[in-house]
Amino acid sequence: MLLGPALALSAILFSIGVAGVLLRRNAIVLFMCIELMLNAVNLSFVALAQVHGLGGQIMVFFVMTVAAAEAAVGLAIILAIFRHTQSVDLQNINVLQG
Amino acid sequence: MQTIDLATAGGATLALLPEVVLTGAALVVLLVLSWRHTTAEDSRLAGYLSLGGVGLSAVALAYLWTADLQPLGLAHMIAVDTFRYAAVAIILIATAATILLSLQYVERERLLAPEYYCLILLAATGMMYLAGATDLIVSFLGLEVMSVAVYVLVGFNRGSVFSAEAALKYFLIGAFASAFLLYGIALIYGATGTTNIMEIGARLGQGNIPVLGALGLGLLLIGFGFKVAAVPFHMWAPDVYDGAPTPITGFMATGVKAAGVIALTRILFDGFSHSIDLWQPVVAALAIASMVLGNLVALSQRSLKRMLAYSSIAHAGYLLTAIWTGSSLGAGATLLYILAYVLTTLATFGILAALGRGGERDVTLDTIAGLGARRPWLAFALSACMLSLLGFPGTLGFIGKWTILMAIVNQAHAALGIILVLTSLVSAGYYLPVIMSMYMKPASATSPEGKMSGAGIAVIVVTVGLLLVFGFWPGPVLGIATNSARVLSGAVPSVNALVR
Amino acid sequence: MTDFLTSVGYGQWILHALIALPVLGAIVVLFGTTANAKRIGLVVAVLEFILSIGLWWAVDTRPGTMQLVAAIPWIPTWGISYRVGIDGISLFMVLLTTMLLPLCVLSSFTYIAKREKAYYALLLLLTTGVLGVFISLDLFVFYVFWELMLIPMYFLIGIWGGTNRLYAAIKFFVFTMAGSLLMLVAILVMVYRIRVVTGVLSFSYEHLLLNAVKVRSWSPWLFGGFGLAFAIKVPIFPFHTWLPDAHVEAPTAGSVMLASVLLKMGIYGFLRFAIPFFPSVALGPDITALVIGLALIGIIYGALVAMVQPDIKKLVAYSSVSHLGFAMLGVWAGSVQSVQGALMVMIGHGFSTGALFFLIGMLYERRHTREISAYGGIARVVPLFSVILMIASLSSIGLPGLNGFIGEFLILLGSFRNHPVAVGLATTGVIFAAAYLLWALQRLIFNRLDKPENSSLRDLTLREVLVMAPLVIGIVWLGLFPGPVLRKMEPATKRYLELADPGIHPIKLFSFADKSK
Amino acid sequence: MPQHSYGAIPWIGLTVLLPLLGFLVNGTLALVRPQAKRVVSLVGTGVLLASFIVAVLVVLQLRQETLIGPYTVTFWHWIVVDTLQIDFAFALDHLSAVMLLVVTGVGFLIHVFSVGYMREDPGYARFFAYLNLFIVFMLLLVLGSTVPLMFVGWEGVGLCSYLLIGFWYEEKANADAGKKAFIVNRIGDFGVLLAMFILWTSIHTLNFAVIAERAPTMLEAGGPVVTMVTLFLFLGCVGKSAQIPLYVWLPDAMAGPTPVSALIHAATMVTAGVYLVARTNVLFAMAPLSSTLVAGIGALTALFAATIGLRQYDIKKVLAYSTVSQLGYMFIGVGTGAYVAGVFHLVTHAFFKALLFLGSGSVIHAMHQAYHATHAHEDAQDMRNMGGLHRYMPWTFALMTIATLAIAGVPPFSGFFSKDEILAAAFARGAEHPVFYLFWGMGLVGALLTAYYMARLLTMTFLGDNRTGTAEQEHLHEAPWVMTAPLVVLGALSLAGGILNLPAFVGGHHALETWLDPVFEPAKKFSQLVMPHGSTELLLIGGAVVIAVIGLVAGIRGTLVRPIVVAKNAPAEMGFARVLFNKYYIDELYQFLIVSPIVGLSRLVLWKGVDQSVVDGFFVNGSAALMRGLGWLGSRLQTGQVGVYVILFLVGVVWILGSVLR
Repeated sequence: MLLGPALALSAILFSIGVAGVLLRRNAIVLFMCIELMLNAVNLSFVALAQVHGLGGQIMVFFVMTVAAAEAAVGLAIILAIFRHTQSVDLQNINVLQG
Repeated sequence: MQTIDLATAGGATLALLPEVVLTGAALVVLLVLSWRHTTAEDSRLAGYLSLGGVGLSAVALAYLWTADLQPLGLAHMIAVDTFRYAAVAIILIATAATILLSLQYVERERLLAPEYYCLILLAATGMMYLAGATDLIVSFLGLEVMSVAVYVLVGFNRGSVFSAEAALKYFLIGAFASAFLLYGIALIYGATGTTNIMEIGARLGQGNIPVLGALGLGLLLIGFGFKVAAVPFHMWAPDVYDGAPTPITGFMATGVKAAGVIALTRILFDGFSHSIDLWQPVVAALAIASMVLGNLVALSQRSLKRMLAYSSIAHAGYLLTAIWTGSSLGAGATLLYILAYVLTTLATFGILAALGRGGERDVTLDTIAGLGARRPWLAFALSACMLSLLGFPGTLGFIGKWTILMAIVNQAHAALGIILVLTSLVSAGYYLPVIMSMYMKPASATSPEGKMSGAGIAVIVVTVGLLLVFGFWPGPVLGIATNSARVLSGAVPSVNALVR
Repeated sequence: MTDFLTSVGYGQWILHALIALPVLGAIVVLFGTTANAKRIGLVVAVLEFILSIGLWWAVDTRPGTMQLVAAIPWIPTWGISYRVGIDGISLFMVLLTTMLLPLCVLSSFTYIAKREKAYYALLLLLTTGVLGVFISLDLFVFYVFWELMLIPMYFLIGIWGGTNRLYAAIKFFVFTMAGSLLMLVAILVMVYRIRVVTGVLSFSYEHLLLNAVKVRSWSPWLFGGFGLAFAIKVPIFPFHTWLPDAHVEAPTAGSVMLASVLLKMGIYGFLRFAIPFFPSVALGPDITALVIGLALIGIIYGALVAMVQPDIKKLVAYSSVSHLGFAMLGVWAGSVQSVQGALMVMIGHGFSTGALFFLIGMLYERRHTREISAYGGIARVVPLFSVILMIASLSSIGLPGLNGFIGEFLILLGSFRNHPVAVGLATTGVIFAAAYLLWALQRLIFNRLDKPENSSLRDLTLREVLVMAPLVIGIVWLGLFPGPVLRKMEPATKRYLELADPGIHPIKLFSFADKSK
Repeated sequence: MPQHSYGAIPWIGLTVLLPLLGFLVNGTLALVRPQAKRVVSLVGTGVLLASFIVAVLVVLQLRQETLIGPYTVTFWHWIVVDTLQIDFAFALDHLSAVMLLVVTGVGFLIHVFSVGYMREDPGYARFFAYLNLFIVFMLLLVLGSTVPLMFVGWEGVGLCSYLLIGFWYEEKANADAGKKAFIVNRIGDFGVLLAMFILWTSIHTLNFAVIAERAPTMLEAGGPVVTMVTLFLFLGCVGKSAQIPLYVWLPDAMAGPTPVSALIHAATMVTAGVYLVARTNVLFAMAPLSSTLVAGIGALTALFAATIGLRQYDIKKVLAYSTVSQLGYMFIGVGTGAYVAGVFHLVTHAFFKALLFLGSGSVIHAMHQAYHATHAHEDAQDMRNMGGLHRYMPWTFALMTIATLAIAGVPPFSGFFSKDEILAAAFARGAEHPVFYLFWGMGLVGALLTAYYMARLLTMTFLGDNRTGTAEQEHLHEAPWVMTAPLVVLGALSLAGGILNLPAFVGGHHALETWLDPVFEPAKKFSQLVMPHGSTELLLIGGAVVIAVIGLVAGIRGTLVRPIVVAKNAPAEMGFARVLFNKYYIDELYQFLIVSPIVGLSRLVLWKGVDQSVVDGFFVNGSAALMRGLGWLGSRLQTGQVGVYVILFLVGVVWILGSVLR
């Protein structure tokens, strides 16, 4: 069953994802960390599904599809910004400010 | 008073009629533009088609609203009540207006990809799901459908680096925030075993909320805090509003924010009505921060578009104070203020779109100097919008603020009301100079022509007209707002039998 | 006369007509041609005045209560109805407004060169806003008119003002709005508190007046909200700095309406709303001491600062601060004589300061400067102008026999019993008034005619004489025959005093100011 | 008060209405056709004559009545508020009858004189309009039945004196003098206002007759209230009748035309203070402290002004200080309780001082014409340029001599009788309060100095050799008859004025005393005054006469002993004489102590300091700048870096989760 440790693991994974988003400067890596966070949530869903029945399992499918859609659109956007700034380093993507 | 069984396919489609119609319209537009997607006429055709779709959806909504359907048993996935109908109506208004404004804008800015309109329709559908959902999963899906569509729409102007950067920022932080939201849903699912809002409310009824549930609620607030652009989750808003094409900025400021606020209201009022003492201080703090920071930073903005971005953060603050009350009058106030805010913002961005060129980032107070003399009616419309945003009597904005204040006062301590009033006084500091430069400053040589298409003029006339008409005779719209709000279970047993 | 009026059913429609006519007039002006904008404006203004004269006979002020009350439901869900009514106090404010409107329009004929249509339309809308404030009996309606009146004034100052008009316009707007927003919260809290106690949600004046006593525990805060809004409008000492800027920059008609009518809304607000609602706080020992102290400062400070102003319009603006300081002293002294004196000052000040601003406007039209030093010795060149300016100044100084004296005399006489020391200090204001006005007058029309431009000034034209004639007649008439006016307003004053008695144990806010009265 | 309607008395309103009509006619003429001199002079003087005739008729009618209270004519209810009821009503009693006659009589004579004096002046119509308006207000002051109505007249005459002093407003000095007069009067009026408020709060009436009735019963004699009222009333009198410390405006008021100085600043307006004290005699009688103060300030002013008069060279300045001094005597009179003596001196002073001023007017008029003829630019009013004019202006010289003898107090001239009674009263009062002996002494010394400076004036102007200049001499000639005729009448009155109130030892029966008895009867209850009789009276009279003669002789000899140098190259005054010439530097003192501090305070501290920088600068603009500053700070936070956004996002996350879990 291991509900406790599973939730703890997903929490750890989630925080790693957040830390990644916070520290890294590359847009793609940032996006990967976000995907990691989503998968951490999937883990917790699965863990909790043991207790509350199959609702959690079904939720994972929704999350998967959403993550896929997001990935497609996100990468397209990163590609678009790359065409303009020839770099994905978030430090120097700050034309809009003030 | 017909009853429909949500379990059956027929019942479900009937309940979801407006959304279904809109999705259908989106698919039809997609189909049509697969042949015709190069010339200006094609995009105009796509525009009119999508407009037709919105019209049909409105008809469906009208039917649903008048038919006054009652769901058999608990409404699992989507609410079938006037609160949702009102929300859908507002979303349809926003969508229609955005499409009408985009017709001219798209041609002028050479954004000749007709998928633009399809995305708008899809985003609108997502908003409807988000606003109407009684299940956290449906609201998450609605949120994501909307967000993905809007991410693309923000970056639609491939030619400008601003649009691309705005899209990127919006996408990154948006995805980041929805991850939090999802985690919240997971924890709440863990705490209560269900994702249906009404059941969550029932299950959390007895005793105080378990730790998982509290954490989940916190994460939910974070997710919606981002969507509503409340301070400290607002950092994306100014840049994204600034970079996006102006009609889309209008669409985001009105539709997206409206759907987010309504979803938050429903979840807090139905789901967490018993743990109000947990989320009320948080919402209050978010509201105060948004009002103060939004208004203050807007003071120092030179470009009109960026100023409106910060002012929309401030208005998110006003909406949050309405939600803070927790009473059904508060919910009514939220709905009314959203209507006022949506109408005014659409008109403002419509005028801004006409005045600017290439993303309107250069439209400042000096460029609109002397507009009062050259284009009296356009200047009058923008002045009316500014006064409505300021909450000046005679406009719907004032009625909205008056209702919010009534709701706050009902909670027996007016401190939040005084903060709201003082921050809106600060807002006079940046709304008035707009009126001032239009009427009281001489026209400069470079001031824009401000030519508007028929559709654009129609939007402005309708929205400003409604603003002023409802400003002087708020009776009907006020009645709808407060009655539809009473549908919510009403979190706080406050003396909210106020409204007859 | 009264039977003619009743036959016409005057009482029923007059109040609504007074509000609607200027709005219609404004619309007609907007859609007419620029050339005859001023003529339409004048016709509407004169019509409005003629209509309003009937009020003198129609309003039977003997009972002292509200007359010609009419109520139309507006927002039933919140218990708001468009209730209007008029009594002895507001009658004179309405008549003063409608009398000044035609004069303002007439005086702006040559003064305004650009955008006449908008100008006259705004002037008419301003009158609607002002009249609305004076006759509204529903706090929501009162608040809406109170704020609506801001827009026309804001544009009048902002578009047709002087060089520094933008700063003055936004300062005027934000100052007044700050006060009124706090009043908004106070209104809502009060209405809600009364609803909790009585179960009836209504914004009507009578209802709130009846039940205000039930919310005594909240009254210090509520009075603060109302009081601040009205104090800014009066203006009382610390909140007065918007007045000189607004006056200096506003066009003539704007200055006249601002000085003669808009300032009186502050005192009217105190008389109608702030004090009757919360007498125990308003007339308690410390608020009384505070207000009378500020009024005294206003009187002396206003006079002294006026003395050193290089700009004649700023001088008259500060003199208004001084005059209205008297009125505040009169209101808070709480005797029949002093309150009626305050009302007389409100009317008298309207005449004298209105006349002064018209004259300054005429001078400005000719020489385009308001610096006193730019003039000198023009009495020989423009004798008629100098005579009228002399009469207006003497009325403003409070020369007995003219209207200024009646008000100030009654205030000081009435206030002496309760506040002898305050009256002693306030009476010195009479000396300073003579000092600053006569000194300014001397530098304007007497002394050597040494500047060549002054020698070519032309005297008042017929139109300008027509503008000044009613005011001069009013100044002399009110000075010698104030009887009818005083009798007409006496019952309303008595009724106000019944409402405004602090009761047995007035609320003390701060413990240190507990000197027994 | 009984409402009698006998004979001519109800016509009293006409005396005020006629000059008002005169003012309106002349006023419109001044604006419309100022050069219609003939009509203006006809209307101006005619109206005064008619008013005088009506006044005489009214007084004759009044003589037959045995009045108990004043005879009241009510025109309309002026201010009516709840218990306060003030009517626009005239109250005629014996005192106001006397004042009525003096004002209209002397006024008429001065109007006739002005026809000649102001003939060439372009503002002729405006001058007569102001003069008529003055008479209206003066009569209002005298006839007003209530204190506020009297106050209308009180400030009205102040207004007219402001307009007339600054009549030639082209000169800044004249306009300044007018303004100074009005403001100093206003300081006095402050006192009258406060007195009214105290009266109203204590005895609920402002009607003179009712005050006289209620004061004895409702107010405690010698108590704080009655003392306060009388002191404030006296402050008003000090302002209006130019006593110390508010006398500074009268010498400057000489900037106005000479008829104005004669009418307003000698005969009528300045005596308003004395009239007020006489009118409210019951209050002053009930407040011995105030009466002593009145007499004290009167004595001090009499002496102080007389000293300044010694060293003045401008003929009108000398007469101005003489007026201030003589007013001091009147206040000694009313201060000691001898109200009749005060009023008697008021009347006689009106005659001979008007005569002196008009005489000096003729002299100045002649000097102007002489200088005008030879285009010399000399000061026509400086006595050092005159001398030996008796050869050219015999009539004026003769009449001026009569007036000088009258003012000096040489019997049988009117001045002797009135001034002597005052000094006698002061001496008699000395028995009760020794301080009055001091006042009597100061009065006596004052009389000596008066005789001296009047004689000095007479000799410098008329005797000795002429200093105007040989070329101008043939242009010096007597004034036209229209100016000299009023002088003659006034000369007769100065001569015969004494008969009005002949004392017993000369066989007279105090006519004025019996006439004014009913008015001052209420004061009798509180302060009885037994006049000296028998040997002490004769002694006093003898002493006064000797003083007068010594003063006159010393004055003449003193001025003729040293040759007088023409003004142009006169040496500067030295030593104490310089102090006197510069009037003890009082004006400079006031300017330094009061005027410039107030102006400086209000400009630097109040306007620039409090208003501009504190209230406006710090609070208003300061808070606006603060808001903009915070806004700018906020916008700096928006660096555009996604990293920063995420950091702030996480701050929000930590904070929300923290508050939710608590």
